[in-house]
Amino acid sequence: MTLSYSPDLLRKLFSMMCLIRFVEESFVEPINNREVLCPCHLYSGQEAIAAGLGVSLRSEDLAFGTHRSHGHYLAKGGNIDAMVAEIYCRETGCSKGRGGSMHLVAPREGFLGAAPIVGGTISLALGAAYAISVRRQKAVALSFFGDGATGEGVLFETMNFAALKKLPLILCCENNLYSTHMAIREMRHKPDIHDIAPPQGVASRQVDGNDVFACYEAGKWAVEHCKAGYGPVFLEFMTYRQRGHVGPDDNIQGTRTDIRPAEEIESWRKRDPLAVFEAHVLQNNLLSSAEIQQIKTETQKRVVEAHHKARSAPFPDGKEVSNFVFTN
Amino acid sequence: MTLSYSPDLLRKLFSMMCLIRFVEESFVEPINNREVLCPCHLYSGQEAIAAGLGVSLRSEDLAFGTHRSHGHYLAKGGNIDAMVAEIYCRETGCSKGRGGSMHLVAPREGFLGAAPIVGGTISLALGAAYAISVRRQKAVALSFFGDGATGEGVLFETMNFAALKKLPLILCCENNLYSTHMAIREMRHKPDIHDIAPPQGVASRQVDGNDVFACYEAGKWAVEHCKAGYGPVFLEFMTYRQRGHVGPDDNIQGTRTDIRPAEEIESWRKRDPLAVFEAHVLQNNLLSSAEIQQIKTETQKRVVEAHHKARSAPFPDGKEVSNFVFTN
Amino acid sequence: MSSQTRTLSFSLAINEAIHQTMAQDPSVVLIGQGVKSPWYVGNTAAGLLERFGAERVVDTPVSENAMTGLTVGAAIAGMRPIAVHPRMDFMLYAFDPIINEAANWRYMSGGAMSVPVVFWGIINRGGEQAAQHSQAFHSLFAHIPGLKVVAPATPYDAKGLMVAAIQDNDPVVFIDERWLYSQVDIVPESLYSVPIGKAAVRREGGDLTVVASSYMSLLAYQAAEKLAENNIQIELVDLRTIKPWDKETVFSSVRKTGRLLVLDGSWNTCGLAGEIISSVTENEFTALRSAPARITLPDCPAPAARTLEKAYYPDTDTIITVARDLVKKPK
Amino acid sequence: MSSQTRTLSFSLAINEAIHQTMAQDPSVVLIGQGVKSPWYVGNTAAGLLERFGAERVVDTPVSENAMTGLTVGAAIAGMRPIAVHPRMDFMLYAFDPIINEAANWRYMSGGAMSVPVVFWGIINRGGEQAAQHSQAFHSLFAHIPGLKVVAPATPYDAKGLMVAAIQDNDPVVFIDERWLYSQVDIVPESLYSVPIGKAAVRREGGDLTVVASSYMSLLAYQAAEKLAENNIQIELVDLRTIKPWDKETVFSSVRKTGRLLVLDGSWNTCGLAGEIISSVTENEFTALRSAPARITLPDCPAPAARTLEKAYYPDTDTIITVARDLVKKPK
Ligand SMILES: Cc1ncc(C[n+]2csc(CCOP(=O)(O)OP(=O)(O)O)c2C)c(N)n1
Ligand SMILES: Cc1ncc(C[n+]2csc(CCOP(=O)(O)OP(=O)(O)O)c2C)c(N)n1
Ligand SMILES: [Mg+2]
Ligand SMILES: [Mg+2]
Repeated sequence: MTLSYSPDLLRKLFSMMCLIRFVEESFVEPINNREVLCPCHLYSGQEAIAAGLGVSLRSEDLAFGTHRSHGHYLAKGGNIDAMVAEIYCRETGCSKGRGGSMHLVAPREGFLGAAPIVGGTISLALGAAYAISVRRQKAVALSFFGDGATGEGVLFETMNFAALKKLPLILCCENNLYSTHMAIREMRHKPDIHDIAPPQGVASRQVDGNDVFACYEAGKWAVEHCKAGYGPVFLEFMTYRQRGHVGPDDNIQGTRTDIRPAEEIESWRKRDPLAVFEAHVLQNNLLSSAEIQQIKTETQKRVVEAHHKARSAPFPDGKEVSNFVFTN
Repeated sequence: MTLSYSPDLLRKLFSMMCLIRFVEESFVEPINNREVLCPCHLYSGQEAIAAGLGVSLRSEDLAFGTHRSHGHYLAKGGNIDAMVAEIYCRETGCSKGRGGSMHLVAPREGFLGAAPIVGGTISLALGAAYAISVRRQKAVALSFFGDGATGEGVLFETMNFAALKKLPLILCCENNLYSTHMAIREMRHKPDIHDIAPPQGVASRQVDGNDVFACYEAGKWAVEHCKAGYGPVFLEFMTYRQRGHVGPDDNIQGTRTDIRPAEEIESWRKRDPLAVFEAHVLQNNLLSSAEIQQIKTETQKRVVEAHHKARSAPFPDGKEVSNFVFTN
Repeated sequence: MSSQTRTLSFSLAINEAIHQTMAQDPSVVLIGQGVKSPWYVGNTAAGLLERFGAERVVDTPVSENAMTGLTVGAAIAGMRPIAVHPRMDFMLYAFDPIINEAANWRYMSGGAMSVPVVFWGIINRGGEQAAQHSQAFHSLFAHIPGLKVVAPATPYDAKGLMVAAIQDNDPVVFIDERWLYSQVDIVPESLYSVPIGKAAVRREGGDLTVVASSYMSLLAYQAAEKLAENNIQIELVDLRTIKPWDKETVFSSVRKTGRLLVLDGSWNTCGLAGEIISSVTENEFTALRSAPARITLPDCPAPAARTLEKAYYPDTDTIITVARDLVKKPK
Repeated sequence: MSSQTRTLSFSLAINEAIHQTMAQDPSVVLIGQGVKSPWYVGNTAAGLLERFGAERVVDTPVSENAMTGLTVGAAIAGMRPIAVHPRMDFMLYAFDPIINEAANWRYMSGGAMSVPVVFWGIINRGGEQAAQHSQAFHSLFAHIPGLKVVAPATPYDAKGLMVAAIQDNDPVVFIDERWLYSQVDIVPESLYSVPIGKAAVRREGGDLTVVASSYMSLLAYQAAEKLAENNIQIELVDLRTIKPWDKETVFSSVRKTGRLLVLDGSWNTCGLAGEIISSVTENEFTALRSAPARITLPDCPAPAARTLEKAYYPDTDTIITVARDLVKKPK
């Protein structure tokens, strides 16, 4: 099946996965040396989802993210410099240093914002879907959230209403099996989630979230489904985060406080979405190793550049702390 | 099947249905002549549910109700005089006139309270189920709510947690097809509800809520299921209210503003739970018409008496308005 | 009937504000429980569904959290939604979208996004409805940065402030009290707005400044009329906007009268009345001739029984008694 | 080490309160997010799960509404649950069970039922966490009848007020600030409680009454020490209980000093600081020699950038500057 993908698409998918991964990893050091203070929830390991969905989206499609949205922002077309500067909390950041890592926004690209209240942006995406529908636009709204957010009742309220009104809403549930320190088995009576959607009238699929092709296909289907007027879609992406819940890892001062079993971490690392992609395209001669290397080199350069720019940008002026509360 | 029910059980079921019906109907006049002011949501038409469940419950079983809980209170063993006085907002009422019709309570009988915030008492019943479980009691908790409450996310949160911890919680959803002025079709993508429960790990059944025997069987099963430690149960009772959403009818000043189709009202009236029961027991010689008449007469007397007592009881003293905010 | 003399009830004034703004701007939508009901939100929604259709006038499931969040998201996406709650009490389910999301969204995005949403909460109390169907939460909303709060007392302001709330680019909580719905007054037929943040002096007087809003302004006006018969001249400041409230108008009145009574239709502790007394004291200490006072609800949930309701809600007599006392105090 | 000299950190003092009350009373349970986590609620829950088991120490799904409602229902059913929220910001999802249900339940039942629940909300701010992870809502809770609100400033009070909150028969909101967690002080090993509703005079002085609570009391104390070096003697009243706050202690201090500065770690409008200034002015008008003042957060959401945080949160310098100004004003 993957043989039918154009080289252009393959490059797009891989470039985006690389961009996300390299940016995330580039923050490990600045976080550890406390140059970056704001809480960073790294997306490493989940890149295939954002990258796979992203290629089917246009700027009219409207997305909302969470605490872990670096990848969503980039895949939706957000500018990397503005994001990196925001994580450094500089005046040049996409949110002018008022938001930090958890509040990325790219209005022109249709990334309407991200926020860390679990479940809090799901209904906002519902509102975007409603706006799209009232305005008769051919577009979709996307809500990114994690398995943890399925604990919040607002998700069920949202599904019901989206189904009732057949709104073009894609609910992207990234099931990385953990919500902070809680394994999904401690949060739900069973570890998968996708079957909560049909009783609320929402079409649903479970997807391998570490396979960018599967994510791409799911996204394409969902967008078509919504644009055809069939109503909302729920996508459960099975995946795993490679870093800590917040910051590079969950271990406190040398002690091992990450509660995830080492073997589990290891087994998922073997399914690293970038490595899986690379092996696949090389084996099937879809991209050359030179092409791959080139993408990596260029991407890495872009990331380094963004850090340079951010570091040399000013912090917001304390005297302007009360700006931006109201528009007028 | 009904042949196996003891005459005692039959009398209990019928007496309770009569009591509820007669009390409800006894308020039509006091409401219309504005002697009773507090909002009364009458239970006429739904009696089989409370009565059918009630016989399987004991005072250790803990229930929470809603705005429409006269029937729940009585079926759980609440004292009729205290209820009628409360609806008249007298000092002798079960809530000392502070609560009115929507806030009935009978602590000793295990009716821990009722309140009109839709969905608001579902999680309270979860808490009662949790308390029962921690205390290792052989008992169940019950939450009564309507189809409208399935719009509230807290129901889904509650189901998930109850299933996760296998708590003895019976979720009694009385689907009377309307939530105030909204038909269920305008509120949900489909009109029945029971299939929302299994994906949250909750055993579920749909029940004919106008057939007191079906309600009785469902209640018995649910109580056994919970007491056996199998976890929570969701019961969807299909039923219909014969009166208005609030007050005797939904028609404003002579105009017909009840939005329910006249034929629908009529077709459900033919399935009146008391009439259905009567016809059945008479036809099958399970109770004699003399017995039935006697129950009716006694019940009617009891209701009239309760009104007399309530009407002669004092209103609360305005000087004591701030009593009962805190225990100490 | 000329536009200068056309009268309208408070509730129909709101209705007209919505009709006119919806006709003018296709991004205005009304979403909430009861908008298609003949009895739920009074007649404030009359004719809207028929005129603008079910896509823009949306009666909703009982899902306050998601439905309010929907209006916030739609506002971020460029609409101007009105989220109506037929009782304020139900808004407690929706405090996350109102406070965490709407109130903070613009600031958190460094001004990149605005949230032009109206949260319309109706205070619907009395009639022995008891504690969960009687609450007034304007002071809670006023505490939250990023929210504006308006609370009209007259049909004119009801229309004008609803228009202003809809046209404002930030989240505005519009609070109306059903006890005002049958008030009738002159309301221009044209589309006009009342500026957010400006109080109105309803009555001039030199003896005592009374500050009130919403239904309490009506009671205060009635009390002032009676007091005038006894030669006590009240200066009545009707706030109209609760946040940001019009400090200059209140301060200058206190500078004139030297005395202050604040009325508020909700609870005492950390409520609006205390806020105003505190601000006046901080800023106009030397102008104050005697201790200011406030009349509010007692710190007690709303009761059911009519006898208790009578004791619970302040009325004109309460105001008259306290005002008389205050002006008696030596300057 | 004798019990009179044993020291403990603020967070471990809370932990000890829960250990001891749970050991004493099987109806006490702890429910909320993070109680089994090594990092979530500091070390306030250390050892509880191991000691009392997963039935009484319940880490929960991310379902604030139902989980808080569960504690309310369990309290009505006779338990004494503690509902912990690792950040207050998350409590906005749970305002229905807290306000509509818990705060009203006893009143609505005419005293038939009590609701002995503790709503424990942790203020966890700073560190560029921005607007949704920095909020302090004690003034919102203080506005609601039927809720008591405590906010300790010292390890001793943290333990004693947690014990009191658990033992109280009504809903108590227990608010602690993580900025206090590493404070260490003498804390008796025995099970004791600090009475709800009683303030503590942390420092006597004749020049200015400073009223504060929680982390602001700590800052105020530090500021007072420095001011003493310049011969300005602050009388510092640490409220400990925010509702019902100890009017008598505050009033009598103001009667002594004639001047009042109120500090509060949350927003200005309709906040606790205004409430105190208003009450003092109403009741002790003649004792006040000059205009009272308050120091609070500006009416602005919390920012991320460290430079903005520095401007946003008051510090000892802010207090010293304002206090100096106040005592200079002519009596
Ligand atoms: C309302 C709310 N409750 C709790 C939290 C604390 N919290 C932050 S992230 C998180 C876990 C989210 O897990 P999940 O949704 O699976 O996303 P992931 O972190 O795995 O990407 C929690 C509980 C929060 N931010 N908001
Ligand atoms: C949170 C909340 N939202 C809205 C309402 C207004 N309301 C009162 S009863 C009701 C309908 C409830 O319908 P249902 O749950 O089916 O119960 P029924 O009245 O049919 O018995 C509504 C929406 C409310 N009381 N609480
Ligand atoms: Mg997760
Ligand atoms: Mg119904």
